[in-house]
Amino acid sequence: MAVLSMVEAIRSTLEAEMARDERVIVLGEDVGKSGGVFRATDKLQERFGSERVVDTPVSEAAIIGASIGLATAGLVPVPELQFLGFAHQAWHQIGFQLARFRYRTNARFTTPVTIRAPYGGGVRAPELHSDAFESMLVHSPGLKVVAPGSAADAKGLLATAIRDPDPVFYLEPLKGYRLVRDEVPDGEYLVEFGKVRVARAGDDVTVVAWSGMVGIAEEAAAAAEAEGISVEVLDLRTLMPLDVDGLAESVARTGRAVVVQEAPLTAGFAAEVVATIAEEAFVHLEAPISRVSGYDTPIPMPQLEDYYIPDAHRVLAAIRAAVNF
Amino acid sequence: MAVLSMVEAIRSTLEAEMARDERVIVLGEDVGKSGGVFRATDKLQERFGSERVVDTPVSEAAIIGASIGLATAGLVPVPELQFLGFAHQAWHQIGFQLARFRYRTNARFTTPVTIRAPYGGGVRAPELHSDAFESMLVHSPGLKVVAPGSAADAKGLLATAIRDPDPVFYLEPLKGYRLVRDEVPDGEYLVEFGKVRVARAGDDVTVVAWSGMVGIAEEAAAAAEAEGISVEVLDLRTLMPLDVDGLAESVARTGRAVVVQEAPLTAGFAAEVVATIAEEAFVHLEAPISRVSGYDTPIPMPQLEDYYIPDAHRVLAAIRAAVNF
Amino acid sequence: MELFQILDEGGQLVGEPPAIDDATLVEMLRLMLLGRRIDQKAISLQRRGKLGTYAPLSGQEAASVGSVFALDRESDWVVPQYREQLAMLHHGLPLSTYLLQRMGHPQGSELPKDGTLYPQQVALGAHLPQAVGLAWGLRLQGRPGVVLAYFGDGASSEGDFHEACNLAGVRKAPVIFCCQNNGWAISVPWHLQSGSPSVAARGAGYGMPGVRVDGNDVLAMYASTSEARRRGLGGDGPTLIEAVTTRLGAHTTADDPTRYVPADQVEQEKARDPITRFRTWMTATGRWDDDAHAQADRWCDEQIERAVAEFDSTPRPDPVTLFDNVYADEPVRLLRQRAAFVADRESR
Amino acid sequence: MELFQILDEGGQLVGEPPAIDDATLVEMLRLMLLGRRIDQKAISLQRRGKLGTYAPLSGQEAASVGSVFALDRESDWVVPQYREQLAMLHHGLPLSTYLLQRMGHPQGSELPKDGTLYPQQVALGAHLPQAVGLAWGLRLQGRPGVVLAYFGDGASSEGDFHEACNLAGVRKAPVIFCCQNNGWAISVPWHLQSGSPSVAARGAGYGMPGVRVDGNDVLAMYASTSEARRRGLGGDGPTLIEAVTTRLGAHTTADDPTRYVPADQVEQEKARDPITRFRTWMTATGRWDDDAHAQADRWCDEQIERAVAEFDSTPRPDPVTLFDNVYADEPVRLLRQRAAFVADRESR
Ligand SMILES: Cc1ncc(C[n+]2csc(CCOP(=O)(O)OP(=O)(O)O)c2C)c(N)n1
Ligand SMILES: Cc1ncc(C[n+]2csc(CCOP(=O)(O)OP(=O)(O)O)c2C)c(N)n1
Ligand SMILES: [Mg+2]
Ligand SMILES: [Mg+2]
Repeated sequence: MAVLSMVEAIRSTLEAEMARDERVIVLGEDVGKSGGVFRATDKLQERFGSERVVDTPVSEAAIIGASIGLATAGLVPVPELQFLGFAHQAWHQIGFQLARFRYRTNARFTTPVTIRAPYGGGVRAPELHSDAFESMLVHSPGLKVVAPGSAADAKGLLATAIRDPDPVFYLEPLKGYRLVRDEVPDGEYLVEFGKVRVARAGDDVTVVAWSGMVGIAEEAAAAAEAEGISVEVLDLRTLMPLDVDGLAESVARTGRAVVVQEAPLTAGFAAEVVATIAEEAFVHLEAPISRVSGYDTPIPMPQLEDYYIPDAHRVLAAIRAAVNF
Repeated sequence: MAVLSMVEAIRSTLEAEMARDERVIVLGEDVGKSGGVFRATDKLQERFGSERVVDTPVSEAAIIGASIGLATAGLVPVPELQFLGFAHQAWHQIGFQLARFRYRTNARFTTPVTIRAPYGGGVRAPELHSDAFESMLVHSPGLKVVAPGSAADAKGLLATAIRDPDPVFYLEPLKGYRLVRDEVPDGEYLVEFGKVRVARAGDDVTVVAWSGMVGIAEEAAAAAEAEGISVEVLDLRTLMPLDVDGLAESVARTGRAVVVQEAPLTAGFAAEVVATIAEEAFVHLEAPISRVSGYDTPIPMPQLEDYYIPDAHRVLAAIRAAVNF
Repeated sequence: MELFQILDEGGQLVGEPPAIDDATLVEMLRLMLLGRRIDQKAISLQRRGKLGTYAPLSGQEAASVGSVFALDRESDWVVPQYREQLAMLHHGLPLSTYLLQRMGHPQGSELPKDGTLYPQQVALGAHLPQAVGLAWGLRLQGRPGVVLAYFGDGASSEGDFHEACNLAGVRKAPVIFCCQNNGWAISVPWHLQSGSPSVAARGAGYGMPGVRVDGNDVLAMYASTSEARRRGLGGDGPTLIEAVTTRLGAHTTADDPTRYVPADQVEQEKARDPITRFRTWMTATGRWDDDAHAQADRWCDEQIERAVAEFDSTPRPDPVTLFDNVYADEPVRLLRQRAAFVADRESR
Repeated sequence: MELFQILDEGGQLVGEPPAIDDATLVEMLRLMLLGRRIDQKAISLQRRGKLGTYAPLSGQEAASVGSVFALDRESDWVVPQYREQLAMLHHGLPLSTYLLQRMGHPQGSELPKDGTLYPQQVALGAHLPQAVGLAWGLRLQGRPGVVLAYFGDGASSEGDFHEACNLAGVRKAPVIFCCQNNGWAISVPWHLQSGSPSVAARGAGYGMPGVRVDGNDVLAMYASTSEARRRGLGGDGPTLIEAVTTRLGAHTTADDPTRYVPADQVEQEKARDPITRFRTWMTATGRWDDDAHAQADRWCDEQIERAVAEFDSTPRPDPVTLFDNVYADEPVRLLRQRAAFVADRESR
């Protein structure tokens, strides 16, 4: 075990997977010579050469479209989108092409493509670099969506994603790249999709989070503890598949749930989590399920982003409201 | 009042708005000479000329991008996307450009663009022509999303959309184009955004639907009536703004809710409706809110689509389950 | 830009014909004839409600057949848009599967196992970056083969076209972009689609040759595709071929071209019929005669009869198969939806 | 393609200089000098944590200034990407607003009211279809004016570039596509971005002239932009100008170019400095001297001092303004979120 930052866990996992399977190739804007704008692909081109770690033109649709083609040629592409905000340019290739290639061809072709993209705010980046949105990815049948909240999971989920036969969208919390640091198992380490991680066990209320919001939830949970409220923090890890039973089991026990997301409120993925809990654990609910969320505005200019992104104070308020309902 | 089909209500409203305001222009693939693949723009080019009703190249991103530019030049563009399935090609221009132009420019520019697109299944169309997805549109701060379920609303909401200073995504139910026919007020007729329409009043359970699903909900409600269950059917009309109070008020009365959507289940807009009701009407709920929805697959090939799209049988089953909970 | 021709409208040689053996030339003409017959049959099936929307290929037979015959079916790939019935058949798709696809039967999505054929693509141009990736992937693995990607003039206005061409150029991917420029994107004529007189003129902007070919001249199509293939195999990267062709029928069975196609244009285009032209030359050079034609007719009858018989005898799909093939590794929630679906069907 | 030059690297005339009066020439050189100074100041502010990521413009002064000076500020529009500080300033943006933008202050999004300036665009190429719509809209309304849209070589690989150029060509929109080809998309050199030696070569595919201009030659930029403007105003539609220029610094303050820029290239590019070249010619022709230079320096000082003072004295934004400007007609739910936000802030 070594303590690694998230970006180092990602980088070293990419390296290990490329070493393990020569079909794995990395492509994207600035991933090669410069090693990625966040160094998530640092030194990979030096080790594996410029045919396996490829600097592409600035063409997001072609990066994903070509990844589909590369996959059908027998390779295992791991394209990077420099920021999730630029996935929109490739959206037709993601939502309707990559996600559906197997379906469209009655399984003649599978497309084991893992798209990596950083997302979320908190680092004072320019417009379109910090937007968080997951629900449209999840709402794309055929695609899996992964959003680790710890460095260990970053490793285990990335390795699982690359080896998964289905296409995976792998979300990396921009702010967590260097800030999130934890013990990462050495060597081969795979984390199964579709199982929540109990980031903190508790009895009074369940707080559901993923990616960059896990740390916020934990912070709020610690503060609640000090007030005598025992909080269970669930890290979803994978949004699709969603661990429906893991959610239901926890809320059945606690009777209360708070869902935290960074994205705008309306039609964000938190709505799905709420709807799922409301369906699966209705009889156990002792308070309304609440959402702590970004607002129905774009993430604002850097000087205001801290006011936008949910913080422990807001999560704690929701925890208190749930308990005092 | 005249009984009109939905497509005729749309066509005549476009004509009236173009006659009323010479800044209104229509652009898109095949909207001109041929009058649109569904004749929604029939004869408009004859009347208003080829500079105001413009056949464009097959370039969805440019159609929307240019509409932004046209709007900043002082025009009121009403672009058509031939099918919602091809909005993906323009997604970056819709979600991050059109929706945010006002925000990005501190209101120096507003972009009164109304995008029209048919969507939904039931007409045996080829792949990508029948997909229903609304949540990603709604999850785009700055955009309004409108989805009429009747010909009268098609008129009133389209006129409101075109006159609205904000960009509007106006969804037209493909199957309803000719099938949905009802009395449409003559002359000037505007329907306010953000107010549900009580398509049918009732007391035991609230069924929430929009666009093509309103008719299905009404059918199920009629069948439930025969079993002695009194169903209230709410037609949402506009998904953004969402009539939070209208929903809460109805469910507070009935204590039960069923939400119907055609889109895939997970992270569809129905999740938002459920989450909203769960937040706003928790104390009144006597049964879990349920969703009747498409499945987490693409809408299947035409021969199977009737099995995919929610029908009255499934909605009725959900109504019964809610009442018998 | 100049138009590359080998056979002129009258069926006279105006260039060097490519080296194709006689048997293959006969096969090519037969496949072109089959195309015309498939259109007739499919349109009649559609009118009787047995097929969904159908996109006829009439007028484009030479562009498809001339290009696809230049490939090696073992190692070269075909990546079609949606009007490439003939290229798909030649590349191994059973005609019955094609018809099932058009009737909206899930079995219509089958592709030849271990074949070198991509699925039909509904989204215009979306397959082009995929074709580039495929070609690039072959090259990365040292596998022989080129990728022939078809698309229309309409699709050439999509961003995907540009990104694909550019990526192919920089990666020297062995892909042949074959633009079937039939002059129409549904009702929109080429002059309202672009300010450029030619699609081929775009090649230069990607560092690849762009050639403008008479798409109704099957020999010119064969020759230019062969040349593009040689370049691809030789490591010289992609080629853009603009096949200047004609859509003799409607866009699809859902379309009414009399609303927008000028009547005189219909007449002009009939005069450019690719089959007449090829047949004239084949006859004049002694490779074809009435007997051969009668034989070809019978062959077409057989092909179509057999396909329609298979199509007719294919049972309706089992509804629950709508859940198949979405994931290789199906999420629990989807498994539950499948179970609920079965229960719902049984409750009726 | 040939490179259009009027002033060569050594500041010697190799073509006919455009008719620009002396006062304007002086203004142009001053603005170029200001650009270099803004970079220095902004980088130092960034290092001290007062600005966010900053994209320096050094090396591209001639390409921006030469082109934007060819416009009429009343009727012609500027649609920038994100490295067009100088064109934006010339088109009415206060320098302090620019700095506020870079510090992430919402006030940095203000644009001159009734001005003819578009906002900065972060998404590469996304503004190009917008520029086309704007130009087309001016034309539809019979308003005079052209639209000058800037973008980089990187952006030229985006689908939006293609769709925009094509639409402009077919609608004959009076837009000037000005590609600042500085040879880099962050760390990716042009030869890994495209197989084409030139962006300008793409013009032909859209039916518009494509010209390759020495972007470090302010006179050539002025002349070619003027010519493009004349075409646009005359109803002849768009022009594609490729300004072959140099990025003398890092991509942004977040970038470390030593990881990827070859050392000898840095030296070569310094020799192409657009300011040196212009100043040499201005001095040689008696339009500039040390005095003028000292005066210009003082003017730059003043501009920067005033802007930094305004910037420094701008209060931090009121948090609740994050809700502003999203909708003209705000949905109820958003109003409630605003209220909840205020309550939350007050609860702390
Ligand atoms: C991305 C996308 N946009 C729009 C459509 C709708 N559409 C179907 S065919 C067509 C015209 C295609 O013209 P072209 O590419 O020339 O092919 P042709 O039909 O002439 O063979 C359009 C606009 C589509 N299928 N995909
Ligand atoms: C659509 C999109 N994709 C990716 C990025 C990330 N990105 C920012 S700058 C840049 C390179 C741009 O190069 P170029 O267009 O040549 O402009 P330059 O920085 O050289 O002025 C990239 C890839 C972006 N901003 N937008
Ligand atoms: Mg065509
Ligand atoms: Mg550049």
